[in-house]
Formats: sequence, C-alpha cells, structure tokens
Amino acid sequence: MTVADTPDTSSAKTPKPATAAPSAKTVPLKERLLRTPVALPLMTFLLLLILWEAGTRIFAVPSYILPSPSRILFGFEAVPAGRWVEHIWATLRVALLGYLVSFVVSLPIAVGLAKSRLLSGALYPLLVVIQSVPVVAVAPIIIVVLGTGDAPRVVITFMISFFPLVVSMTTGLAATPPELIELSRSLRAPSFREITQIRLPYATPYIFSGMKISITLAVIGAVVSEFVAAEKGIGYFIQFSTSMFKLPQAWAGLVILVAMSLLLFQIVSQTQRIFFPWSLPKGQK
Amino acid sequence: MTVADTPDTSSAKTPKPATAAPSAKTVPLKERLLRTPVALPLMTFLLLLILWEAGTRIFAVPSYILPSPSRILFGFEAVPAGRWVEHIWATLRVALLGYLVSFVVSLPIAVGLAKSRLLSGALYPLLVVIQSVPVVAVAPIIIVVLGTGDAPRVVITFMISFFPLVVSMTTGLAATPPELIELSRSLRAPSFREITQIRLPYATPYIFSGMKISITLAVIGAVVSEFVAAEKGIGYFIQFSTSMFKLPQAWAGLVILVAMSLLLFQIVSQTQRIFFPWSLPKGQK
Amino acid sequence: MALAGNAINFSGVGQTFLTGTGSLTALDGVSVTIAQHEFVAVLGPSGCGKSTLLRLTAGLMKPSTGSVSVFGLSVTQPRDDVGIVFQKPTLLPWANVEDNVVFPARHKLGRVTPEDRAQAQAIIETVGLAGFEKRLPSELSGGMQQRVGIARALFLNPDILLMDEPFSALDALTRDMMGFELLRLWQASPKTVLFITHSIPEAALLADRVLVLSERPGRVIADLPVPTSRPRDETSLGTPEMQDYAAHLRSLLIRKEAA
Amino acid sequence: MALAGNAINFSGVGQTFLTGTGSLTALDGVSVTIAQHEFVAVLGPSGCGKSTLLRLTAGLMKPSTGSVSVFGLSVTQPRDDVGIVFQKPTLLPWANVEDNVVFPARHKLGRVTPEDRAQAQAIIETVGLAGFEKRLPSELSGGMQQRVGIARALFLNPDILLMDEPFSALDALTRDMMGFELLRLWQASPKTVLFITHSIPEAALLADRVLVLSERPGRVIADLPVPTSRPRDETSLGTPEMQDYAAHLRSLLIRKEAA
Amino acid sequence: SAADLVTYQLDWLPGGDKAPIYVCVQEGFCQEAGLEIKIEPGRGSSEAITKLATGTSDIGSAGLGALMAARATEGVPATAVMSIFNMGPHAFYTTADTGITSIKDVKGKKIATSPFTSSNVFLPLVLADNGISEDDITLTKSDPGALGPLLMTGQSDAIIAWLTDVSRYTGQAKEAGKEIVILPWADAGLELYSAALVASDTFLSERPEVAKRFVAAFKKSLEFAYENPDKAAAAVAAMVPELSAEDVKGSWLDASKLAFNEVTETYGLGALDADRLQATWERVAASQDLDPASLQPEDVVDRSFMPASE
Ligand SMILES: Nc1ncnc2c1ncn2[C@@H]1O[C@H](COP(=O)(O)OP(=O)(O)OP(=O)(O)O)[C@@H](O)[C@H]1O
Ligand SMILES: Nc1ncnc2c1ncn2[C@@H]1O[C@H](COP(=O)(O)OP(=O)(O)OP(=O)(O)O)[C@@H](O)[C@H]1O
Ligand SMILES: [Mg+2]
Ligand SMILES: [Mg+2]
Repeated sequence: MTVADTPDTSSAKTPKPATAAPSAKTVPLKERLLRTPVALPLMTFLLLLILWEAGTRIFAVPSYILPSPSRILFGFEAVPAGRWVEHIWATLRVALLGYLVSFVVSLPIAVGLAKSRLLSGALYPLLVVIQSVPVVAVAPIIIVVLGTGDAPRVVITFMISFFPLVVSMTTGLAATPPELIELSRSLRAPSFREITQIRLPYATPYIFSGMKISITLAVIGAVVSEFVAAEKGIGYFIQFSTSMFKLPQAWAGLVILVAMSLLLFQIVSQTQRIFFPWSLPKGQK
Repeated sequence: MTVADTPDTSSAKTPKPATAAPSAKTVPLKERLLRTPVALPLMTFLLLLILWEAGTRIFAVPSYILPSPSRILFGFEAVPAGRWVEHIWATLRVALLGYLVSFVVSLPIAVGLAKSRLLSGALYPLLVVIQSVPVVAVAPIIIVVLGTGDAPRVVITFMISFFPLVVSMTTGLAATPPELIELSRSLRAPSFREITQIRLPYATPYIFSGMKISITLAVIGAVVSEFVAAEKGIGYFIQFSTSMFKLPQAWAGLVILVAMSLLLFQIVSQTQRIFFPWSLPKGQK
Repeated sequence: MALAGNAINFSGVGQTFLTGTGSLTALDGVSVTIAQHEFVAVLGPSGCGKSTLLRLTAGLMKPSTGSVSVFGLSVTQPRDDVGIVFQKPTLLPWANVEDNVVFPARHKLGRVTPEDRAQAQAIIETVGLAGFEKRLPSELSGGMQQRVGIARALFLNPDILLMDEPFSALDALTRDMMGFELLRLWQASPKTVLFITHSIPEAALLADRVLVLSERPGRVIADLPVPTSRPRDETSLGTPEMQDYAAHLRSLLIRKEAA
Repeated sequence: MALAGNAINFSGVGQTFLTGTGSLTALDGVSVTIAQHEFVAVLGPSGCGKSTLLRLTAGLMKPSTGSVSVFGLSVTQPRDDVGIVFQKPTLLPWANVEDNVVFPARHKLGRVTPEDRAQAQAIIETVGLAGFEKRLPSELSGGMQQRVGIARALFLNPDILLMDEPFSALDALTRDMMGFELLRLWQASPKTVLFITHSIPEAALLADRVLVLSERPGRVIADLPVPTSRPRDETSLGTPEMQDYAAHLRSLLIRKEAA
Repeated sequence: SAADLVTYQLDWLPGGDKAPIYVCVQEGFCQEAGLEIKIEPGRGSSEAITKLATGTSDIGSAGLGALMAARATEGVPATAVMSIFNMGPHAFYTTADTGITSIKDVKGKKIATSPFTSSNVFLPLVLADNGISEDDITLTKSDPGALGPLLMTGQSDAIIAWLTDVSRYTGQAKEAGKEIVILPWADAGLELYSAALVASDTFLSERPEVAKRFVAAFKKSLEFAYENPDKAAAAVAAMVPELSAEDVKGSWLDASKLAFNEVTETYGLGALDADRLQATWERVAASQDLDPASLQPEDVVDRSFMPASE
C-alpha cells in the first residue's frame, strides 16, 4: 500500500478542517489568489493579449482580418469619449431592460410549468417556438407593431434571453424535496407561499445558473436588436464600423462589448456569492 | 375548519397512490391527454393557427407584414421539395455537428471548472468572452481561417450553443452530495470514475436542462452561421426570401425551422424521459 | 388524564402504490380508533407502512380503500391542528435554526411576530439547542437537525402530533431527555400523539397504547394498552409487569418474522 | 479471539472547524489504541465529534492536531482495507439495490464480475433484502436504504469496518437481527470494527470495548471493556454484571449533562 | 486543357441585379473563354472585399466606394478592373399620397432607412446639395425588411432604398393600394460609380491571362443580359431555385438601367472615367470622414484587363 507524503491534496470537496486554526491568517499565496476574483482572469487576459500582439506581428496578419491589440487601442480614439458613453448606455439600457422583462416574464411561466403538467404540455412547445424564431424573420412585424424606439429592441432582447431562465427555473422549481412540499401542504399554506418560501429558494442554484446564461444572452440580444433597428449602441457601432472598413474601431467596440458582458456576468455571480451563499456548492463559499 | 369535498387536488407533487389499483386501466381522459406528448401541443397550435388566420383576415393584415397561414402554405410551393430537403439537411447537419462539438468540448471544461477553482477563475471569463462576442464581428476571421465548408458554420454554432451546457454541467457536477464524494475517496477510485460514475450521473438533471437550452441554440447557431456565410440552409433561405420581399416563402422557412427546433427539443426531452427517468423530478416520470 | 371523544379513526384503511415494476400494498385493512389526548405508539418492521399510516392521517395522501377521519370528519386534506415530525429532518437549508422553527408561522400566516420568536426560543431551549439559534442546518450534526424538526412541529402547538421516528437519530441521552420532555409537554398541554418508533422501550415508556403492525402489507396484529400508570420514569421499565409487556411486544415482532 | 497487534491508533487527536461565525472544536486530545480484530463501540452525545473521529480514521480528513495511524502507518489518505457505513444511506439514486451493493467494485476497479454479483447476492440476503435486488432506492423505506448501505460496506470484505450509527434507522427487530448478523460476520471473517451508536444496549451487546466521549469538544471520558465473554445473545444483557455495566455507561453520559 | 477555375464573389445574395455572371455561365460565355465559375454569395461590399483581399475569392462585384474606403483605411490588396453600375443606386421611395415629388420636399418628413446601407453615408451630401440639413428630417433606421411595411402603413413618409428594388416596392404598393414615387439621388446631382468588378491582387498578378479572359466574358454577358432580359432571367432562375424568372426579370430591368444609361453612352460600357472616379472618391471621403489626400483614386483601378473596345 502506498501512502502519499503530501496528504489530502484532493480535499477541496470535503469541508475544510481548520488545520491551523490559531494562525489562520497566514493563508498561502495560492489561496489568496483564488479568493481575489479579479487577479487570475486578469492574468489570463494579459497573457492572451501578449500572445495576440506577438502573433499578429510575427505572422504579419493584415489588420482587416485581425488587428493587433495595439492597433485596437488606437480604435478607441476614433470616437470621442462622450459618444462611447452614449453607445454603451444605449446597449446597456436595452440589455438590462430586456433581462428584466425576461426575468419578470419567466418567473410566472416557470411556476406554471412546474406546477401544472397541462400548462407544461401546452406552453413548452410555444416557448421553444419563440426561442427558435430567428429575429430577422420577424423583425418587420416587431418594428411595424412597436415602432422604432427602445420597445422593439427590448422585445428582441427578451426573445433571445428568456429561454434559459424559463428552463432553469422550471427545473429548479421541480427539484424541491417532496418532504418540504408535504410540510407546506400539511400547513395548508397558500400556494404562492409554497412557491416563494420553499420552491423558489430551493431553485436558487438553478435560477442563478440560468441567470448567468441569460445575462450574456441579453447583451447579445441587445446587439442583435441593434443590427435590426438602431442608430446607436455598441452593436450598431461595430456593424457600422465594419461596413466602413474601420476595423480597429470595430474591434474596440467588440472589446467594450465583451467587457460589458464580463462585468454583468460578474455582477450576477457576485450577487449569488454575497446574498445567497448557501446556494453555492460546497467549497465555493 | 373547511374540509373540501374534492380531496387532494393538488397532490401532483406527492407520490401518486394507486387510488383504484384493480381498475387501473380506466385512466381518466385528462390523464390520458397529459400522457400523450403530442396531442396537447398540437391542439394549442391549431388554436393559434385559427386565431392567426382569422386575425390576418379580419384586420386585413398585408402579407408583407404578416402573411396568413394559408398564404404561408403557398410559400412552400415556391421551391421544389428536393430543394427543401437540401436546405433542411444543410441546417440540420450543421446544428447537430455544432451541438455535438459543444457537448464534447463542454464536458471536459465543466469537469475542470467543477474540480479546480484555479482553472475556474482563469477559464470562466474566457468562456463568457467567447459567448458574448457577436458572430458578425468575428465571422471574417473564422471564414478566412476555416474556409467556406461546413467548418466555419459548425464553429459558429458551437460558439452560440456551448455556454449553457458548460454552465449547467458545472453547476450539476458541483451539486453532488459530499457524502458520495467521500465514498469515492474512501474507495480510492481513480478520479475519472468519480466523475463518470458519481458526479456525471448526479448532474444529469442539470445537464439535460442545459441540453434542452442548447439544442434550440444550436439550431439558432446554424441559422446565424447561414446568415453570415452559406449558400444553402433554412436560415439562408429565410434571409434570401426576406431580402427578395417574399414573406410567405420566408415564413414557410420559418415554420420548418420552428418544427425542426421543436422536434430536436422533443428528442432531447424524450431521451431523458426514456433513458434517465430517475433524473426527472417526481411526478413527471 | 381524561380521554374525551375520538381524535383519529381508521376504518378498513388500505394503501396500494403503483411502482415501476407493478403494484405494492403497503397497508391493508387497518381499523383503529385513537381517543382524544391519547398517546399511541406504532411499532412494526421496516417498510411495513408506518410512515404511510402517518401520511394518511395527516391528509397528505388518500387511502386506496377505507377511510380516515379526524375529530369525526373524513380526512380529505391537511388540517390546521396537526403537527408533523418527518422521518428525515427536512429543514430549509438557507434558514438558521430559529427561522426554521418559526417557519410554520411565516409559511402559514406570512408573518412572524415577536411572540412567535419568544415561543420559538422557548421550544429551542426545550429541545436542547439553546445557543445554536443562528446556525445553519449544514453546521449541525444529524441529531441536532432532527431536534430542529421536532421544535418546528411543536411550534404551532397542535392538537394532534404525528411523529415519524423522531428520536431515531438522537443519542441515548438526548433521546431519553426528549422523551420525558415530550411527556411533560403532552401533560402540560394535552395532545393526541401518534408516535412511530422502532424502539420497544421507547414505545412502552411514552405511550398509552402500542399498535404493532405486521410485515408488509401492514395490518394491525396487536393493540395493547401499556400496563403501567403515569407518571413514569426510568424505573418504570424495570417493573416485572413492564418487562413482560416489552417481551410480549418483542415476541409479536419476532413471531411475524418466523411466519 | 486472538488480538494481534494494533489496528488503529489515535494520539492526541484534535479537530477544529472554521464555521461562518468563528471556529468550533469538535474533538480534543483523543488518544486511543484499538487492537486488531477488536470491536470498539463509541458512545457520546449528539454533536460531540463521533462522525468526525470516524472520518479521521477513514483518511477523509486530516486532524488539526495529533495523528491517526492504521496498522502502524500514519493515515494521510483513504485506504483500501477500510469499509465505511455512513450515517446517511448515501445511495446512488439511479442504481438498483444490487448495483449499489456492487458499486465499490465498479467504482474502484471499473468492472463487475459474476463472482461480484454472487457475492452481492449473498450479502443482500444477509441484510434481509432478498427480492429487492432490482428496486431503486426511492422505492425503499428509510430502513431498507440503510441496509443497502451496510451491504455495500461489507461487499469488499474490508479489514477495518467503520460504522456510523448504522442501525439507527432500523426497526427493533431488524436491528437486533442485523447486530447478531454483524457479530456472526465479524467472527467468521475477523475485522476490526469501529462502531458508533447512540444505543447503550447495542454497544454493550456488540462491542469488546466501549469508548464514551464527552460533550463537544469530544474527549474520551471512559474506555471500558465489556465484562461479558462471547458468544453473547439476548439474554446476555440480562445478567447483573451487564446491567451494572449499562448503568455505568448511562451515568457517564448523564454526568456530563450535569457538568 | 481543363478550364480555369474562377471563384466569383457576389456582394450580396443572388438576385436579378447579379444576372450577368449567371448569363456568363448559362449562356456559355465563360465556358467559351475556358473558364469554370464558382459563384459565392456575399453579405455586403465590405465582406466581399475582405474575401477578395484574402484570396478566398478571385473576382467579384463590390461597391467602388467601399473599395476606396477599404484601400484608404486598410490598404487592402484588391483592385477594380471594370465598372458595372456607373450610377449610384440610391433613391428615396415614397408614395403618391405623401405629396413628395422632389428631393427638396423631404424636408421635415419622417424617413426610414436600413441601418448599414451605404446610402446612409451619402444622405447628408444629397440633403446638403438640396439645401436641407440633417436636422430637418426625422431619420429612423430599421431592418430592410421593415422599410416597405413602414412606408405602406404610413409610419414613414419616405424610405431610402436602391433602384434595383423598384419592381418589388411597386408590388408591395400595389398590394397596399398605393402608388410608388421614386426620387433617384443621381438625378439630384449625386454622380458616382457604384458596383464594380473588383479582383484580388493575387489573382491579377498570378493569373493575369485568366483575369483578362474573365473580364471579357463578363462584359459580353452584361451586354447579352441587357439585350435579352428574358434569357438573363432564365439564367438566374436556372441556377437559383428559390427565384422565379418573373421576379428576376423585374429586378434585372431595374438594375440594368444603372449599367446602361447616358453615362454609358458617353464613356462606354464598363469604363472607369478618371474624373468620375475622382468625383466618387471626393464624395466617399467627404461622407466617411476620410482625408481626401489619403488615396489617389487612380490607384484603385486597373484598366488593363478590359478588352480593347471593338
Ligand atoms: N411513493 C411510493 N411509491 C412506491 N412505493 C412506496 C412509496 N412510498 C412507500 N412505498 C413502499 O411502501 C412500503 C411502506 O413504506 P413506508 O415508508 O410507509 O414504510 P415504513 O414502515 O415507514 O418503513 P421504515 O420503518 O423503514 O421507515 C415500503 O415498502 C415502500 O417501499
Ligand atoms: N464541515 C463542518 N463544518 C463546521 N462544523 C462541522 C463540520 N462537520 C462537523 N461540524 C461540527 O462538529 C461537531 C461534531 O460533528 P459530528 O458530525 O462529528 O458529530 P456527531 O458526534 O457525529 O453527532 P451526531 O451523533 O448527531 O451524528 C458538530 O457540532 C458539528 O456542527
Ligand atoms: Mg418510515
Ligand atoms: Mg454523526
């Protein structure tokens, strides 16, 4: 029998005993790095940037195919800061509004789907339909019906981002242990409290899993909606710059877009970490 | 205290006692309907079709805004059947290949994310980046690098459909009860069997939740990839017909697309129902 | 203690489940009456349908055959005056001990008053969890979790208390202590108790009457009043009368095995 | 039975957990030696660290202070020759009874031979689950699930068997039956057993030695050999010697309460 | 010997306005020139130019303005070898009931355009030429498919679209019971080249003979298509099953006016006149905010591949 010298290296899964409880402050560097949610991704990105810059230089990649990071940096200067802010705000506003609508609409739908098989049979296919309709095909109706303000863009964002929320919420709501449902029934509590006080909290890990997917889809949705109807926004800016062959500037837009997605994703993740720590799997608290 | 006459109406959640075990064959109509996965959605659709047809007729909606179902029917004739098959096959092939790639790529990534916080910190943001880059912006590189065959389209489909799989799989893999992980560790089983024999089966409900989202995204991905680069496929056909102002024909394509999504979604759902019945929430078996 | 009227009545109760591989009869022809304020223990081999009997009483399930009535009314849905301790603790993982205990108030009525909190505090002390009010269930041992479940069932001060092996996860000491505490509570504010257990001494010590169920399908094979009068204490079990009684219960359970 | 050499050795073992609200010492200065083929029971109040002690022995955790060794080697990771019965059944919900029992073979070695299946069948019969081989855990009662867990731990025929309240969910009958069955197995193929329980009679009936732990932080407050020789049966508990022994254990547990 | 394979890049999806290349294949002009053609649909001029620049395609149609911008900003290795449409296709479409009869009338009106059409960059110039400022109109941008509906439902007073779509919008107007009115920008002074035959520099330098043969065959096809619109339509419909000959014919007739007109009569078919090139570049530079000195328009073209005029 082999007995390893370094014990318990794979113990990330078990509750961590405080091996050195009194001197708990001397957390090893590796641990400290892991606890900073920013340092590690940042390092990855720096590495990628360097590789990218080197790659485009070594292989002399023409900038109309892939501009180097340094050229993209100049792309930011192409547009005054104020204009950037306008673009960012336009996209952010639509993404957040669409996300909100998705959430607000998904919740009752998921509750319905989880509680009633009749509804589930009738509604699920409809949701799949909405989810799978390409936006271009229905853009004319949406625009004719909703005009050209934020409304059509929010609806398009909703159409693109709501589905993962519904699926995750429904899965989560149905995953509640039956004993707790029996407890609720035995208390003869109103049905909505079974939802709000038992099923929803239990569904929290699932809901956040859906919210993480949806938030990035909401940004994509906002961008797609800008392809269809907009005169402002990062998506519009990227497409516009591309059609003008101003590629470094288009890539600058892309960088901002990606940063926006990352930020929103982090906000959702951190919301879960801070406000719903019990919903995180063990070892991630 | 009120005691209702019709007992136990909300007992869908508790294990169903065989109230009339001997005459179990006389299942009430409602139940029988619910067990047919086709009848109910079909009825919903018929109802919607009738409303749609009536609506377009009563309000005389011009067909360049919203064609009526009967006009869409004529849209199918615009193209010979053989050509439809070619289009469908082109889209289906790319969607399925992209889905497959998504699955195959997501699995090891999710395992890595679930097992290592270091990897998780470095990789998650990268995934969000890939997920949030609008395809149009990077399409030129993809096409230049991968040529004009199926490859760029499969990659685009992958980019659009892999994220929900990774998120759901990761959530699921981390949700395994710690006792079972202890059992695995106490057996000193190779780490991959902890994954294949414990974590993965436990993650099954989450994985299917992700797979349901992803399959419709794979279809969307195939369609989007056809918007960007293709000479065939339902997405191409819809885009083409729209740009030629042939709305009934575009809607015919849309109908086929939606049918394809529904079918694939059903296949995923039924796969879970038939092969992994224990992974379904109680009352849906 | 005065026994006034009937609290629970089973008449010809049977329960059959549909399983993946056929059907399974868990209970068959159970006819029993439990008087108000009576403390009835149920003994029986594992899988004989004890939990099922409790679920039927709670109105969480409808019998396949026969009928269950509580205070003269047929049980068709859960009632307000019934508290349940489940076989598994089934706590809310996100709520601390105190919040789990006051959960019935929050869940049923939608609000928690300071009186509720005071009441919860008293019960938490009774079950020996003082000082753990703010702990999450995941930070408690298995036995402590079960005690939270008991506290929660007591919280609404129900007329009928249904307990499904509430003490099986407790250590011997806590078990005895909780048993006597339960008796004290029961005497202070009289309740009808249906108490499922695997322990013959526990049944003999706590109950007025013990029902013994057969192996599946569960039938009542004995319905025996406990021969000793109350109040009882640890020594009560030592009397020859009680030793005989316990031996009889044991033999009933074993006889079934032989059959 | 010959006791050859030391199987398990705890020296100065302490365990401290970091919790959300500070740190919590579960075990403190536990120094005990268990000989090979010895059957040792551990008694102690709920939450005193019994499960923690077992986890340390299994190599699933490293002690904060002190060291644990098995067969003379410091425990730094799980070992092949240790079988564990967990406090919760922890079965695979998608696998039927038989597949759960043979799971250690499938999981450790990647394959299941016909001999494995035959072996599993024998053990399933031993734990009284014959006829339930193809049932899923969700179709079993709580007690039956726990028996599957015991069968699984016995399957690899380990030298050391760690059992965390294995019988607490069983009915009295099955409990006794399983206890004697465990003794039979232990005598037929000698094993070192560390047996956590809440039941004094159970500890006295099964063990060579009983360790009593104090309330948290758990310390060994007594280490008492059982006075009766083997083989034992139901009547063994009736002897005055054993009555005294049980009373002594009880007083130790209660004394702690008073303190 | 085997025919030379040439990949032809469309700047948009197949359609009537792309008839010449289909004629070249179907009527055998390309085959006669020893060429085998592979037609790649495109998604806009910039995308087509990128594909040509990277050598993914050999030659194709793309906006000359877009090529100039791509040259000025990124120096892409692609060159125009022949003009196809020598007039801008841009126009206002309106309906008779709006009372708009000239470009000057759009002042104060609601106008819809698609978000990324090249027309948008010329709009300020056209408006300025007609004494209107951008603030005088309400411009909304929406999906091309929505423009017709917006016009027909009266949500917009006019839309900006291309002259290649006359027959399609006329069809929609008919369904809506309205009469379409078209105000081409070229009539109001916007003189510029639009679609041109653009080739990859690699293609031109590595296979100049093939390029010459192709340009000649293409020119022949263009003329043939103009003279035989029915056959041109049939050629497209034969290769694009989604299109019927009637659809194609309408849009080819609309489009061919951009290739055969008074400019053609003056300079000849396919010609790239230096002055008109300069005018085009000035317009492009002004509209896209580029330095006029950053490009010599002559650098963008290479007339040596044109067949000597008969
Ligand atoms: N929902 C269900 N579906 C199918 N079978 C069930 C269901 N619930 C219980 N059973 C079966 O009914 C029988 C009785 O179950 P029950 O839980 O009432 O037993 P029990 O007497 O409480 O057992 P234990 O003492 O082990 O808790 C068992 O054999 C069990 O497998
Ligand atoms: N992972 C952990 N994190 C924090 N505290 C823990 C952890 N595991 C156990 N504890 C605490 O350590 C103490 C001892 O736990 P343990 O499970 O060993 O008790 P036990 O003696 O087995 O109790 P029981 O008889 O109720 O099962 C308890 O107070 C428990 O709350
Ligand atoms: Mg039970
Ligand atoms: Mg324990």
